[in-house]
Amino acid sequence: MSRYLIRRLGQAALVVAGVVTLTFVIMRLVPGDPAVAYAGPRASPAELAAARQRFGLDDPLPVQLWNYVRDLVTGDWGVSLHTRRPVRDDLFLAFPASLELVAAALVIAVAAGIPLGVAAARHKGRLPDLSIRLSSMLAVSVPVFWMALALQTIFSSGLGWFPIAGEYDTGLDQTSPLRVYTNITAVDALFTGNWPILTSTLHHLVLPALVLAAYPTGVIAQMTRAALIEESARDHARMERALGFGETAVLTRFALRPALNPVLSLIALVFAYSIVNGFLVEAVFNWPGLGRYATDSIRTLDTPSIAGVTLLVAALYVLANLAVDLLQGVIDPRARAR
Amino acid sequence: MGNGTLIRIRGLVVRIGDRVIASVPELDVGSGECVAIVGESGSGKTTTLLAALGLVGDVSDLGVRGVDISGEITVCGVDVVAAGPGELRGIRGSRAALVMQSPQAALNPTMRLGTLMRRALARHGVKGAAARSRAEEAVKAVLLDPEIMRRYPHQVSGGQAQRFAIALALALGAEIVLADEPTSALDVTVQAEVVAVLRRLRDERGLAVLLVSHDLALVSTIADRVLVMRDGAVVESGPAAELFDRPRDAYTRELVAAVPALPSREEER
Amino acid sequence: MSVLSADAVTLAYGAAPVVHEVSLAVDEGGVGLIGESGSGKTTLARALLGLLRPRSGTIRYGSRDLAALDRSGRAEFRRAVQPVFQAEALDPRMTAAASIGEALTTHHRMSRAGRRARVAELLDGVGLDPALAARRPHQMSGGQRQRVAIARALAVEPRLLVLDEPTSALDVTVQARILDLLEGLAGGRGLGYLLITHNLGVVGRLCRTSHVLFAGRVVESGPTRDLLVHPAHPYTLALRDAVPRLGGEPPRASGRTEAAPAATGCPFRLRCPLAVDRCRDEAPEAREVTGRRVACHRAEDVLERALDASRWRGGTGHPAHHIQKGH
Amino acid sequence: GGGKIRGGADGSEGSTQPGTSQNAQNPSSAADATFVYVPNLDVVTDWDPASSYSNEILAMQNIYESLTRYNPQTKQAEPRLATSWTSSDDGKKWTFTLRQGATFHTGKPVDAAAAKAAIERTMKMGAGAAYIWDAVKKIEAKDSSTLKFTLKYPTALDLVASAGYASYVYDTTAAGSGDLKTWFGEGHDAGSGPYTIDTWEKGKETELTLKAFDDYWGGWDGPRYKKIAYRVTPELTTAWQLLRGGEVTFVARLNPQLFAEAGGTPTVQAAQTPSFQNLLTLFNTHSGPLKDVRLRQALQKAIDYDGVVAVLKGAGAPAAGLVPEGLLGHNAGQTPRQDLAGAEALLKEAGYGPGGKKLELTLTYAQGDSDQEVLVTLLSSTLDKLNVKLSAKPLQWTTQWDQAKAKDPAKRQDILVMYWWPDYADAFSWFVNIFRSEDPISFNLSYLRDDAIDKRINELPQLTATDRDAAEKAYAELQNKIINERAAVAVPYVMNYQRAFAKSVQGYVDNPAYPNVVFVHDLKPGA
Amino acid sequence: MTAPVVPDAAGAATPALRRTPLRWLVGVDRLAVAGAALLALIVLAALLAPWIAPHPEDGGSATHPLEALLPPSAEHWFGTDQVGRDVLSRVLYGARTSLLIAVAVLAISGGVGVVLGVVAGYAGGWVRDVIMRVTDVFLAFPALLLSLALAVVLQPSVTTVIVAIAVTWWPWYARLTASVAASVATRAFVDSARCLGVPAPLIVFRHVLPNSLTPVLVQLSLDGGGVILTAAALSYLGLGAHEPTSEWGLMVQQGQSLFTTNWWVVTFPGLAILITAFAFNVLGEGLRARLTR
Ligand SMILES: Nc1ncnc2c1ncn2[C@@H]1O[C@H](COP(=O)(O)OP(=O)(O)OP(=O)(O)O)[C@@H](O)[C@H]1O
Ligand SMILES: Nc1ncnc2c1ncn2[C@@H]1O[C@H](COP(=O)(O)OP(=O)(O)OP(=O)(O)O)[C@@H](O)[C@H]1O
Ligand SMILES: [Mg+2]
Ligand SMILES: [Mg+2]
Repeated sequence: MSRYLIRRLGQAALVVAGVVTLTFVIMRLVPGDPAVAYAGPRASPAELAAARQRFGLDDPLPVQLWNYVRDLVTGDWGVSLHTRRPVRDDLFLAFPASLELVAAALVIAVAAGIPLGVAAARHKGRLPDLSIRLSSMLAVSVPVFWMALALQTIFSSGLGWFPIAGEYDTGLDQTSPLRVYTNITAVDALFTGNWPILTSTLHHLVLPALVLAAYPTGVIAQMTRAALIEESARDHARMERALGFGETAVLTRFALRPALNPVLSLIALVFAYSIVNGFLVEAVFNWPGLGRYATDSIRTLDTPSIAGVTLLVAALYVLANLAVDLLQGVIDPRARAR
Repeated sequence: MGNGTLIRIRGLVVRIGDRVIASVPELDVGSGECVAIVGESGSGKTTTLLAALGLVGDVSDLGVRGVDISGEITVCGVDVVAAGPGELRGIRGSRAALVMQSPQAALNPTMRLGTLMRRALARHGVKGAAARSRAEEAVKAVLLDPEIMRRYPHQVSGGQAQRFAIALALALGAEIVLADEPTSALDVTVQAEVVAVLRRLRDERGLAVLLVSHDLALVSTIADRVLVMRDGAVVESGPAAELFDRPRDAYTRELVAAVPALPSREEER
Repeated sequence: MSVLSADAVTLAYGAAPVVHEVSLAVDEGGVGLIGESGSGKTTLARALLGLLRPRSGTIRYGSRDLAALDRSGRAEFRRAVQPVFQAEALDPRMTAAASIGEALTTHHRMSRAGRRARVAELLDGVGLDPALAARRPHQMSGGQRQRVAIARALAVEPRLLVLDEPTSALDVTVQARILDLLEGLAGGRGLGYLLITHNLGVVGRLCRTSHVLFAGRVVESGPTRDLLVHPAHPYTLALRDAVPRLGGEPPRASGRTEAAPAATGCPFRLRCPLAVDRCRDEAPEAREVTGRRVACHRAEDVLERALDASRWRGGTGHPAHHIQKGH
Repeated sequence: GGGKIRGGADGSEGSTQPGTSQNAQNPSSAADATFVYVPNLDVVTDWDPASSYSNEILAMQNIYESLTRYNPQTKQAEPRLATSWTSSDDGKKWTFTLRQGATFHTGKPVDAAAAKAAIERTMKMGAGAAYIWDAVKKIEAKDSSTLKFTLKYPTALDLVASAGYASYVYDTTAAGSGDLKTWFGEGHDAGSGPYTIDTWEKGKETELTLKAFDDYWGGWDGPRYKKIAYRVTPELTTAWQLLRGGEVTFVARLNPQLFAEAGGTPTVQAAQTPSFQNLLTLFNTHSGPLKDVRLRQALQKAIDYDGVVAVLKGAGAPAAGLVPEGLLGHNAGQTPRQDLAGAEALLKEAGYGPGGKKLELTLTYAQGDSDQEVLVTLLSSTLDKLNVKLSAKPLQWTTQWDQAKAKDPAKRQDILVMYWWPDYADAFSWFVNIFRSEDPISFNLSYLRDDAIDKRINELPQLTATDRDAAEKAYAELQNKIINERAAVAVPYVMNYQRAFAKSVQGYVDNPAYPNVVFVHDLKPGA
Repeated sequence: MTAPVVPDAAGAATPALRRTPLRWLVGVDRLAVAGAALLALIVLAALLAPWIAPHPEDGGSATHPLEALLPPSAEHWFGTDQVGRDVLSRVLYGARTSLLIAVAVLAISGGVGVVLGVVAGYAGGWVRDVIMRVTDVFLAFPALLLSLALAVVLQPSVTTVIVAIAVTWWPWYARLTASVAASVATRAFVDSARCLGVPAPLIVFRHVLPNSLTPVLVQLSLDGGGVILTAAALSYLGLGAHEPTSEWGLMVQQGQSLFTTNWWVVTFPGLAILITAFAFNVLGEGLRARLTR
């Protein structure tokens, strides 16, 4: 197990190194001189030269790459051209809110997707199955930005059930200021017992999280169903039936666990995907997450920030996969034996 | 139906669509008896066996629809064809148990053997200390170390897995084991051990066995009666000794003849 | 000189060797390789076919090292040695004609018509209707598939076949027919073959000499008949005794069959009823015992037991009659 | 322990504990006295008043003050920190008299020495818009309220001093012995305006809040907004829904449709004002097919000016010449019209047009700008009919600019679409930046090179400083030369600001010299 | 595709189902048929756009500034957009762009991925390691983000969208193919071909590739929807198609701030994306159910 873990970690490190290199290459390919962008439109040649110096643009490429890696490792993720602050600080501010949203969406997706998948598998070939399959395919097919607009217009503007936008009532900053530890508002509010902010945040979370949950719910339901059906067609399921267990018991008490393996890998993938997909949702609901930062960075060709966001998401992907691998070991003893 | 008759089949016909995949005019298994079904691949052996447990056409059969079963199947006094799912579940495991061909694949990979045993016992109303002692006893009866219950399927050998499946049947108090080629995935030496366990349980506890196999030689050593199937139909049936000594059907003859023989000292002389 | 031989070949997939220093040779006529599942039979076969490089030792084609063959030597070897596998030897997407055709055209140019004629000829040679040429594997029965695979192997006119459990997936009656076919071919063409199986009856019928593999080691080798009638290695003995015989006694269980091969000393000792302290301390070297090579410290005692047992057992071997040829 | 209070201005613990915070004395009225402004971009990138040159102007103009402020109605600068000023006849000496009783948020009084120090620091740093002071040779603090400037060349320094950027007067000693720039960067301010920074949290939805500076010289009599919050909302629709829902006070930017809806919503007022920002369609006069002036003129005639304005539905107003209304040099009556027949004739003359050679042109414009997109869409549709193929590429500004400045003229575009607006309220900005010969190219993206034009441009500052009528004439003449004779540019429209704000806001006037700025102290919160 | 020897059992319905009118919908391959039919309809609409669009010129560069933002009517079923174009016509023309993007991306990424994957799967060893690590890197890159970055580098256009998405998409196929091919490579018929002396490239493309293709085909059809959605998202972020190209994502982006005032501008292209992605998904699911048994 530990050998496996070490090898797995080594692989992850290799992937991260690759991502860093690729990011670096893309950064260098982006048109527009970052020095010019940084120094501003009316910069003198001397200022430009200083900026070039600052970004090390005059060094040979391998040296630049090496410096870049060294800086990354020492925690210097560069300075954003558009916010003019260290990218790492920017990310630390923006990312927790995104994480909050994505986590909420995934919780919804898992809580809804798995039972739906089970229900579909249980009624395979019958009406409930068909309707679950079709609706999960719809959920997977809906353009997220479009759905966000529609839900916002209907439920917030129209019916007034949910707030239109934002993370919590901004007035609460005055009446019950939040003590910040993790920067994840809901978590901080929960642990400091700040109920007004907590309830407000949860209320604000509902719509964006639902929108963002649509895709993962759909794929998780589909995958759960497929894996369960496959699993319930295996020999061991026949054995369980022959032991007197009913169909529902076979599915939920026996087949579900081995079937969860592919679902788990899927969740890791969907997690990374949802962070980026969330950018579009964040824009509509004005969620103060990574999305605005990323789109602003792209709009302004802010290469250090783009690279920062990319690296962060890639690192999360790698981490999520690592976590899933370990989790799979917990769920499936065969994986542990590897 | 005699008291000792555990399985009684009359005029069973299983169809998928318009195709008859198994048709068995008559089959009885009494307690303490070993009845074997032999025949070529696809001849309907497994189908017959599963039909007895009402398991043909269930979800496990890769998308099978339109399975049609007619005839009469009575297992441990329950009319399988007419029975509702609840009634069927009542006999499965606790009275008639299944042992399948692929040893490890028949056990849930994510579950310790002991967990499976515990759940199965709980399903049939045996819990707590009683369950534990029953499990231990059954496992010992098939010559396994009770320690095995802490293992996962991939941590046990094929023969152990098969014996554990038999132990499950014992613990649940099954009177008959329906075994679908229980040893064909095993090496001969291991096969001998599983067969020995089955024989011993039959002798000591009167456990009945309905055995599906394509190994004629194996069948000839343990079965009391044999059914030979081909293309979904029974071509010959009768007491084992008689059938092997004087096969009446051409196909049975061919089967018997095809058994490769080991050279022996007698020949050498 | 043997057509194909292995000399102290060790094979491995990962770190731990799967096959240890095995030596054997295949000439004209049949050689059997027997062993339980996982003992390394297929691995060895793959090495002999040049599909797997030995970790140490050499595999020779004639007198030449397989690893050192040049291009033309390799082509020659490819034509001379052909496999027949247990199952799926045919590409599921190709018709029988295409599969056999591939074998025909890989080494020679051939006209379309010539190829068609040769395919028909080959199919006929294995007792199949040439009309089968247009079928894909899933449209054929297992026996037909195996015959097509044999025809394909024969298409390059090899000197030697490596048969890895060629009949284990088949029904007994079909198996008998295929074995007949192979026997006929070997006799008729002077083909050599290495027959891998766990079915003792099959080697008994087709092979003059046999090797018994246990945990990647040849534990006993010699004339098949001797091996099966009075084994000198306890594993061979256990194997023989575990085989059910038609109408005979139930096979005897030896106990402890699930024990993994021992890492030190004699690998079989944990399952061996005759094991003594020496077996634990010292790995047995192969040695000559009454006309065969055995790797067992107590070969003589085993031999005695085997003779005893078979006398006592008095099994009835059915002679192989009633076997029809063809389809 | 640990953690940090969200809303703590300097991030230090406990500075805004509930109960001790400044708004706690009157929590019930706190809400209605807060002016919630909705910008669509992050507000602050640079807190240093010397170098600030970006969106933080929204806040800066409420925190800092300059010597003068521009009044678009009178087209003149009016008093702010300076109460009056004079200039010499040659326009090279300027004397400002400072207001008495103004103090910085640091407590220090605003006097001539402080103003001198601030402006000198800004000039010395030379960042952002500091170039506006380029003409200044020397600053002297004659006494505590008299500030005297000596210039290298004549300039309308009262206008310069009203600039939105780089004109601020601030306390250069605010950081004590520390580094001032760093101190600013931490979210401190040293202005003299009505508001001071309360909380600032980058990346949060409500990025910034300002609170009243009690000692503001303008005083706090009557109902006034005591707080300003900036709530960043990129999506127009979202912003509008927030406003309609009463959650915010002021939305800086709406689209015409939402603006129309705002006009019909009783709880909301809508205001539309022409800006100082116009769209320029710059033609490549130097290379490519458009070297031929006839083609450039044909393009000018091909633009569907009315169509564009119609589609913009109020977001853009017809332009008349290069200088928007409200600035000296505006030339009413020069409104261009589409003239397809004329365009066709000119194309024919040059050998193109229907039946002639196909003319292929490249155009670049700003990605994501729907107004520019409208112009481009309509233009390419019209040109299609004239047998002109326009390949239009939306690009990020830096990319577009890079390409336009390419050393190799062949790599440059034929048409470049961009906005222009002045850093201070002076039409000179268009001419000196865009149409005066340049080498290397910076903003002269029509690549116009004309000595006569250069000469006239160079005369403009002095004329503006000394003889406004002559300046007016010079501007008219120059625009005629650039637009009609040389056809270097077409001006399809001037942007209109379309704002919406709560009905309760009283006294709102848009000042296009300070784009998107709301001078909150001037407003009254109504019922 | 391969048909099992066993007559297909899926076609027959259980007694319970035989009676329900839902039966035709329920069978697994009916789903594939439904998806294919829906997709065919969309393809047809795309191909016939110049003939069936009520205002074909609006699909191209025409504009009618004075007819901007008319609500749906008999003349304009889907209303008109900001510059007065018929939304229905543009939606129909947009189908061309979206399908072109989908097909091109799937062809490129499928082609590259399958070839690399099959090579990796067959060769194993370090070749596989290298290829797989490279795919890992690309997989770790958030697809939308990498596309975004590339779209920035390459400047927005339909071609850019295709390249950018294809760059992020191929590793999926490479991975999938590699794992399938690795298992195919261990199958006896491959060994048997090697023993015949068939050269490695021929083995790969004659035997391994065809036998590894089924799951890839399923994945490809499932991904059609994803590509269309990603392309729409790229255009939505201003990095994809641009005026005057008719593209659904671009139309949604341009119309998004009109959602509350002129709903039709954004609703119809949004629905078009939804329906097309849905059709791909239904087809893929149907194929998966049918082929991966
Ligand atoms: N799920 C199924 N769908 C379609 N046909 C089936 C299915 N299961 C079994 N059959 C068919 O029913 C017939 C009998 O199958 P069965 O499994 O009972 O044979 P068997 O005698 O057990 O064969 P084997 O020795 O290969 O296990 C075969 O022709 C088989 O193809
Ligand atoms: N590709 C492989 N990679 C790693 N280990 C393998 C591989 N193939 C086989 N082995 C291992 O090598 C050992 C010998 O396998 P091999 O297939 O040669 O046995 P065999 O005698 O042919 O068995 P069987 O009778 O089951 O076919 C086994 O322990 C097996 O697990
Ligand atoms: Mg069977
Ligand atoms: Mg093998």
